[in-house]
This record gives sequence, C-alpha cells and structure tokens, in this order.
Amino acid sequence: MIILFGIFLLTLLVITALAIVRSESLFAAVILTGIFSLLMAANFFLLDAADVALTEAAIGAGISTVLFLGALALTGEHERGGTRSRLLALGVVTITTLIVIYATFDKPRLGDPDAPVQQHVGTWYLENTPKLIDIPNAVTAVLGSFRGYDTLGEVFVVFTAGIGVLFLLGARSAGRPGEIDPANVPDEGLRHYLVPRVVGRMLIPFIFLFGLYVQFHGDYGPGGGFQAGAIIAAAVILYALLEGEAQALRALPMRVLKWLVAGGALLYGAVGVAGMLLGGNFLDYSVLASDPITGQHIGIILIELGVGITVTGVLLCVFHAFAARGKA
Amino acid sequence: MTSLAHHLPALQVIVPMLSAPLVMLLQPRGLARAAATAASLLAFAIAIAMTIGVLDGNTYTYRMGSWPAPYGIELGVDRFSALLLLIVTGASSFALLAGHRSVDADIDESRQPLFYAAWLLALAGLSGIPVAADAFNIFVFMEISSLASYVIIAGGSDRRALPAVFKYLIMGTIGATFYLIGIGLIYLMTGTLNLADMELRIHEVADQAPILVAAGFITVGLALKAALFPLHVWLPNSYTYAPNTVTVFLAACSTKVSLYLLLRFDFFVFQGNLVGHDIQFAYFLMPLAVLAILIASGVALFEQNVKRLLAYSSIAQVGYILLGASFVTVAGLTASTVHLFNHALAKGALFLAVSCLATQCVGLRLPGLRGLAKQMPWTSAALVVAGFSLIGIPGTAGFISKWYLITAALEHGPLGIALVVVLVASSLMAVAYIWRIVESLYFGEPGGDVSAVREAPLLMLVVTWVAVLANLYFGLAPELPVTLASSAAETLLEHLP
Amino acid sequence: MGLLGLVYYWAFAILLMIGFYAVIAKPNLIKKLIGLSIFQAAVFLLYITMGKVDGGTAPILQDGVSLYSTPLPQVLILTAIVVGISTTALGLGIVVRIKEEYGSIEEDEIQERDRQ
Amino acid sequence: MYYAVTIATLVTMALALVRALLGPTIYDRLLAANMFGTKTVLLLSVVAFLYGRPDFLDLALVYALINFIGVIAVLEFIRERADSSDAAQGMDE
Amino acid sequence: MALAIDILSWVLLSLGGIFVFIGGLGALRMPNLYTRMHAASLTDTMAAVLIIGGIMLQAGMTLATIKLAAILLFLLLTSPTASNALASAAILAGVQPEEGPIKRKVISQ
Repeated sequence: MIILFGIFLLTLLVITALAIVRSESLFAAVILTGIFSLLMAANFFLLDAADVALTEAAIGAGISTVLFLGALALTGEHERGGTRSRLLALGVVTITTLIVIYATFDKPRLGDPDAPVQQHVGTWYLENTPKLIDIPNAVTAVLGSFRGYDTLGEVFVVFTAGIGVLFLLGARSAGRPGEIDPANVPDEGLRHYLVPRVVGRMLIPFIFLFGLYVQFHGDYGPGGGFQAGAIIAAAVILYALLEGEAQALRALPMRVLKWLVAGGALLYGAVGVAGMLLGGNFLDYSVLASDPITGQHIGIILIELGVGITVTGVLLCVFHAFAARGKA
Repeated sequence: MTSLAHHLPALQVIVPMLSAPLVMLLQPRGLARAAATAASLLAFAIAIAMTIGVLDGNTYTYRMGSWPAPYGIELGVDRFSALLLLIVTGASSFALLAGHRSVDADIDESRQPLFYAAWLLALAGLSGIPVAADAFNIFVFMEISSLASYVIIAGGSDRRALPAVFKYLIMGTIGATFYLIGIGLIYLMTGTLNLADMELRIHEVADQAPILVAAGFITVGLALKAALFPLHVWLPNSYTYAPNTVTVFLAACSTKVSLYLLLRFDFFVFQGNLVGHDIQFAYFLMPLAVLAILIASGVALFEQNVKRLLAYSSIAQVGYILLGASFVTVAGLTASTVHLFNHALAKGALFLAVSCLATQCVGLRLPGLRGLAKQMPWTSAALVVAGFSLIGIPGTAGFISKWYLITAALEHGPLGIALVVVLVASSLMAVAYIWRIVESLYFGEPGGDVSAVREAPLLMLVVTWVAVLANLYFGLAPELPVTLASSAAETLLEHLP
Repeated sequence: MGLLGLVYYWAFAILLMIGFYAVIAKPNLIKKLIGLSIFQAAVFLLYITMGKVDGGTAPILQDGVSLYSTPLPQVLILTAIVVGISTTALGLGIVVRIKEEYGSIEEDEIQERDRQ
Repeated sequence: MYYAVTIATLVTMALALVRALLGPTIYDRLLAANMFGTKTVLLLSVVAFLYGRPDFLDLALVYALINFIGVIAVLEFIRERADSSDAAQGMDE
Repeated sequence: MALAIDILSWVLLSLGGIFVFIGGLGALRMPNLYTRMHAASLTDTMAAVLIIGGIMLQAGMTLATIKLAAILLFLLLTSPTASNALASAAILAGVQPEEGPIKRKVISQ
C-alpha cells in the first residue's frame, strides 16, 4: 500500500518538474520548486530516510526557496522564453535516459533484502553502531564518525559556498556601494502586515528552541547539525523578513556571522586534530575520553555543533549578501 | 618522527583546508597572503616528503577516524598520486609566490582574505582527490575544489569572467553529478564505496548492465571535468578571464587531477573486470584524443589573446595525455603520466611568464605585445624557453614526454605511424602558435610608445625563472618524473587481467 | 512488486531527463540552476531508493525492531543535498553579478553583449 | 482508517497541485503551495503512525515551520517588488 | 472506554479526511482567488484539528501526543496567519474579487 502512495507522490513529482521547466514565470517556477522539494521529502520519508527528508524539507523547501527569491528580486522574474538548440538537448537527454533505463533491467528490485547494498557495508554499520558508538541513530553515527571525513568535507563545501558568495557580492559594481549602513535604512520588512508580524515574533523563540532540539537530539532521532543549522537560519531569516534586514543585522552583525562561518569549520577541524594529538588518527574520537564510547559521544556532539554553527553562519551570510545587494 | 610520517596523507589535505577559515579571518591583506603562501608551501613540503617516501618503496595508507577500511574512509598515496600531489601543491606554491601583484590588480583589498581562503580550499580539494581511496570522498573533494575554483576564477576584473564561470559551474556540476550517478550504480551492485574493495567485488557483477552504465557515466563525467574534447567548451573562457595567478594554478593542475581520476577509475576499478575495455580505449578515447590534439591546436593557431591561445593548447595537451593512456601499454601510460607532469611544468612556466607580461600589458592580445621584448628581456626569454618546452624541443621537459609518446606509438605498427604523424603535425602547430607570440614580442613594431614599460617585479621574475629552469632540469635529468610515471604505469597495468 | 520497484528507478530517469533538458535547453540562467537542482534531486532519489528494504524502517535503532533500511545511502545523500544547495547558492551569486554587469540573465543576450 | 485519511490527503495534494499549475495569479499559486504544505504536514503525521514510528513527528513540525517561512518570504518578495516597480499587477501570465 | 475512544478517533479522522478533500475541491473549483482562499484556509484549519485530534486519541498519553499538540498549535497559528497575509497582499496588489455570475471559465488557463 505504501509503495502505491509513493508512486502517487512520484507522479506528482514528475508533473511538478515538468511544470517547473515549462513555466515562463520564474517566480511561479520557484514556488513550484518549493512544492517539488516537499514532495521529494515526503517520498524520502516513505523510503525510510527520515534524516534526509528533514534535510530536504529544511534546505530544499525552505532555504533554497528563500535564496532563489532573493536572487529573483535582483534579476527579474520573467524568462524571455524560447529554447536554444532544442534538438541537440532532446537528443542528449534522450540518449542519457535510455542508457539509464537500460541500467535498470539488471538492478536488484526495490526493497530486496538480499541486494548488495543491504548486505556488505550497510549491515556492518547497523550491527556495530550500538557496539562502537552506542547511539540509536545509525545515520548520525555513520555521518559523524564512520564517515566523519566526508562530513568534514561537506562542511567545507558549505564554507566555500559562503565565502564564495561573500566574495562575489562583496565586489563593488557601478553605482553600488559595497556595504549598506544598517542604521539608516527606512521602513522595511512586513510592517504593513500586522498579523504575520505578531504571530511571527511569537513563534521565533520556539523555532530557535526547536532548532536546538534538532541539533542535540540528532543522536537519538532524525536531526543533526545540518538540519538544525538550516532551522536556526530560517528563524533568523523569518525575523529579517518581519522586522527588516537592518534589525536582523543589528542582532547578528556580519562580523559575527563571519566568525560563525569560520568558527564552526574550525571547531570540526580542531576535534579532528585533537584526536591526532591524543595519539589516534585524524577524526578519531575514541581517544577524546578514557572510554572510547564516551569519546565517540563527545566527538559527535562537538562536530555536529561545528556543522550547525557553520551552516547557520553560511546561510545567513548568503541571505544577507543577496538582500544587501538589493537595498543598496 | 614516525608518527608524523604516518599522518602525512591526512596532513596533506587538512593543512590547507583548516588554514582557509583562519586566512579568511585575517584582515590585513599582507597577512592573509603570507598565511596562504605558508600553508601552500607547507603542503608542498609534505608532498615532497611523501614523494621521497614512495620512492623509497613505501606506500601510505591512512584510516580516517581509525575505522577499518571499507567501513571508514581510507586515504592512500602511491607513486601515481604522489606525482599528482607534487604537481598540485607545486603549482599552487609557485603561483602564490609570484602572484601578489596580479591579485592586487584584480581584487580589492577587503576581499583578498576571502580570495586566499578560497584558493586554499581549491588546493585542499585538488590534493584531497589523489589522496582519497573512497569513491564518495572523491566526490566531496571534487566539489570543494570545483566550488573554490569557480570562486577564484570569478575574481577576474573582466566581466566576461562571470558568464565563463557560470558555464564552468553548470558543466562542472553536470560532470560531478554524472560521477555521482556512476558511483551510485556501482554501489548499488557492490554495496561498497572503497575503491580497492570495489575492484574486488565488482568482479562478480561486471557483466551486468548497471556496471557498464556506471563506467559510461563516470567516464563522461570525468571527461567533462578534464575538458576532454568535445566537452571542453567551459575551459577557454574560464582560463582566459580568470586572474592571471589563478590561471597559473588551475591550468597547471585542475584538469590533470580529473585525468588522474579517469585513469585510476578505468584501470583500478573497471579494467580488470569490464568486458570490452580495450574497445573503449581504442575506438572511443583514441579518436577523441586525436581530434582534441588537432582541432585545439588548430584553434590556437588563430587566437589573438595569449591566454586563450594557451588555453586551447591545454585542451590539445589533454589529448596527448589521453592518447598515451589509450595505448594501454606500459610505454603509453608512462608517456601520459610523464606528460601530466611535464605539461604542468611547461604550462605553469608559460602562464607565469604571461602573468609577468600582464603587469605591463593590459588585455594580453598579440598586437599589444609587439616589441615588448626590449623592455622585458627576462620575461620574454622565459616565455621562449617555456614555449620550447611546450613544443618539445630537445633539452626541455616537453621533449621527454613527446619522446615517450612517440616510442609508445611506434609499438603499434601502421596505426602507430599514423599517430606519430599526428604528433609531429601538432608539434609543428605548437611551433607555429608559440612563434606567433615570439614574433610579436621580438620582431613586432610597437604599436605605440612602449618606453614606459618596465620589466616585471623581481620576485615574479625569480619564480618564473625557477619554473623555467625546472623545465630545463627535468629535460636533462628526467629521472624523477620518469621513475614515478613508469612505476605508476606498472601499477595501473597490474590491475588488468 | 518487481515492476513497481522499477517505477522508482524510472521516476529517477524521468526526473533526470527533465532536469537535464532544462539545464541544456533553457537560455535563462536561473532556469538553468533550477533545472540543475531537479537534476541533482533525481540522483538523490536513486540513492534513497536503493537503501530501502521491504518491511524495514528508518535506521534509527529501536527496541523490538530488527529490520532497518541501510543508513549509508542516506548519509551520502545528506552530504549531496548540502553540496547541491552550496552549488545553487554560488550559482545564484554569479547570476546576480552577471545581471549587474550585463543587465540580462539570458544566455544569448549575454553572448551578444560580449561580442560588441 | 489511517489509509483512508492518507488517500484523502494525497488526493487533495494533487488538487492543490493542479491549482498551483493553473494559477492564474501568483496568489493562487501561493495559496496552493501553502495548502500543499499543510497537507504534507498532515500526511507525515499520519504516515508516522502508519509506520509505527511516532518519533518522526519532528519532521512534520519542521515542515509546518518551513512552510510558514516560505509563505512569508514570498509575500515579502511580492511587497518589495510592488515597491520597486509598478508593473506588478498580480498577474504573472 | 477504549472502544469509545477508538470510535471517537475514527470519527474524527474520517471527518478530517472529508474536510481535507472538500478543501481541496474548493481550492480547485471555486471561481476566484478569494473564494478559493476561503475554501482552502477554513478547511485547512478544521481538518488539521480533526485529523491530529484523531491521531492524538490513538496515541494516548505519550510524548507523541505532546508533539502532535505542538504541531497542531503551530498549524493553528501559522495557517490562518499565512492566509491573512496572503489575502491582504492580494488586496494591496489590486486583485479584485469578481462580482455577479462567473464570467471567466474557471479552468481557462
């Protein structure tokens, strides 16, 4: 039954994707992208990937919509329409798709417990997570410890994107000052809309609280640094939307955000180096405490914190960078 | 000391990587530059140390987080990857040492810490790939290096850098996603991501459709990243409009790393198992390589912009490297691996010389260079010698790799002779396009008043000449790259059935 | 069940096709980026699909449950999602700068303006 | 019974999607998107129980929250656009 | 007692399902933005109360119920707020409710 639900959602997903590509209004396309992400997340959830669903919802449907809108505000929202080299595109795409579909014929079927994916490494993780790390969420265990080096890399990808956007949009172009003075930006934010403002302000503390819960509950349930970072960033973005950029920047100035961006990445790296100095390999948390399992716990909490800080910082930096570009 | 040696593969990556956030926070630009240069030189030193180690017969393996291999992430350095690490860290160090004039010209002071941080991340990403022994880890580092490269390329003051970099971003992401699809399919069939483990386990399922498709996706994805003809369209503009220093760095190593990965995947993971791999090379890659060599050299003949001309020459060189590999023999693979190294040297030196020229000549179009040789004798001489190396004049590094390529081609009978003709023809084209630069510099009548033109700053000249002399040194005493390359070739071929 | 299982893979293929088409054929740069994110999302679906096991549940260990879907693909996709948003953010940054410099975000118009 | 609710929700999601595709104004699309979001929240709550893993309700909470922020962001965008240009007539086709 | 709770919760769930569906139908079939909004937002709230209430009865006194209550509270706060903001934005932008008989065909574009 559930697989039928999944297929229904997949159909909606394909329809949405088609509509996104066909839509000539970029604005409508972005709204549809939000729906696309929600559908994708619901699908992930049906496929047992709770953590991924959480991330897709927070990042795909939330943050990425906000970023696209921020860019659209600066670039205009209408596509001039028309397609270029349509036949070539269709040719390349059709060939690729046919190749992919050809590959599906020898694939293990969906959900086969004897598939190689379920056997080799995957089983090892499920069996050894309780023994070696002793936290219920195997995804967090793999993410934080077994494949912690990937996660470090991932944090640095986010970090790169953050400094990249700061670097690009920090450039002065004709007639635009680089930085705005937050003190004298007049009326902005959704001040005309009383109801959302009141309700939003009421909600922000709870969103923060929930973000912290997701951050620190990641060992036990779906969640972790990335999701928490996105949620907390979303809370600050909500504040900025309701009260105006300037207010948000006054609460969390750009200088602080830059420190967050660098600090989280450094925290993660420092945990790794600490493992090295204490006689283990890089990112070996077992040596952080006298008992390896406690060490793993400490390590995972610290690196998740580092991830959360960097993700929050980067997302906010990017958001402000777009917003500042528009106001100047 | 042994413990430090044990950590070297990890340090190779984390030194530049963790320096990046620190550099970003350093405000005065001199400090950020100094820190970035120091980190890069340290990485270079680590690469040299590991090269010495592998020449002594060691191989480095490192378990991240101390987890055992297919479950945790493993790092490994053998002779092939050591060669790559030398290229990457060396290019970065040379470019940074020579580059502050060019960076100052292109990027305003407040943004320089961000630029240097991105640079270090590109370095970390590019050196993370040869070190990694895990397919997904390679993807992550590929993305770090790509994103960071987009950032530093977009730093150029020419607005045309922006569309160029956007195209690069789109094509690079498609390449990376193809790679991701490929390893997804392999993972689906084998249940593992560790390259060594993959090689073993792929054996049982090698004849199944997903593996074939995966091989296709990985090859195409990496070919995109390596700017293999006809997937090269992102490269010329990116290299042309990037800040000169960035061009020195990326032209010397970024496509090389993707080529390395392509060879590694094809030989380590697929070749032993996949049916028809020789067909893939003989009928698919070899013609593409020949086309790349001829067409890109041809385009370079008519380019007016020096950087663009050299960028097209880079596409041709990718063809050389691939041509060597497509013989699937020890000689061929040695040739292509040596050429990886030698082309990095030649192109690095050429672009260094070009960035010296750029301090005096805006736009770098050939007519603008006329008669500059009198004013800039050292720069012009460096350009000429590095050009010789690119062409493959005896006594320079370029000659060594051309020689190996021709020897390898001659093993192949009539086809080989045809390929030798191609090689000779393209070398003649290289003579022609390098000559166009030389002609403008030495024999052109200056278009305007050139008396204000000065020689480039001393530090830049020194670094450029060190690179040029390295070309000569490795042309006369090619033991280091040849030893590394021939044993790399042997290890690659060991994996064939 | 066999055929139904394939439907997920085909959905992956179709989404891949749609996204890829948008990236290649649409001249609008933002549309290209949207296409790119659909393209990447399709790959996420591929990975997550292969991790699912019949009758299993999410790999958050719980007493009394013995069959879990494998965690590794989920970890990989967590990473890939974050990589995807990073690429999108950087791409958008470049698009904004292009708009400022060229006054357009249509590929052919930009090329035209470069030729002048 | 959970199944029946799930099906009702799914069908409504499809209806909302149709509305989002038809438009005609951006507000219609936005309304549909918002509706889609709340339906997803309901769907997740129900499916979490269907799966017997009520600890996944966190997800539903995140969805509700993100959905709200998304709508506010779009409204802010519309307001800004209305401020900066008089071309905004609410019609996007 | 347990049976009574079960029956009550099933009733709530099925009512919720019906409301959800009616809301969807309304959002699709109503002639203009404001009537669509009316259909969507009212049923949204009602359906959320009913369905989540129904699940809460099933869950009993557990952590899940508290989470459900939080979700419900959240939906009750945000959903009408979003509708309100949407409507006021539409009015400010000058989208007019159409009067009289429906002039445009609903599914025209």
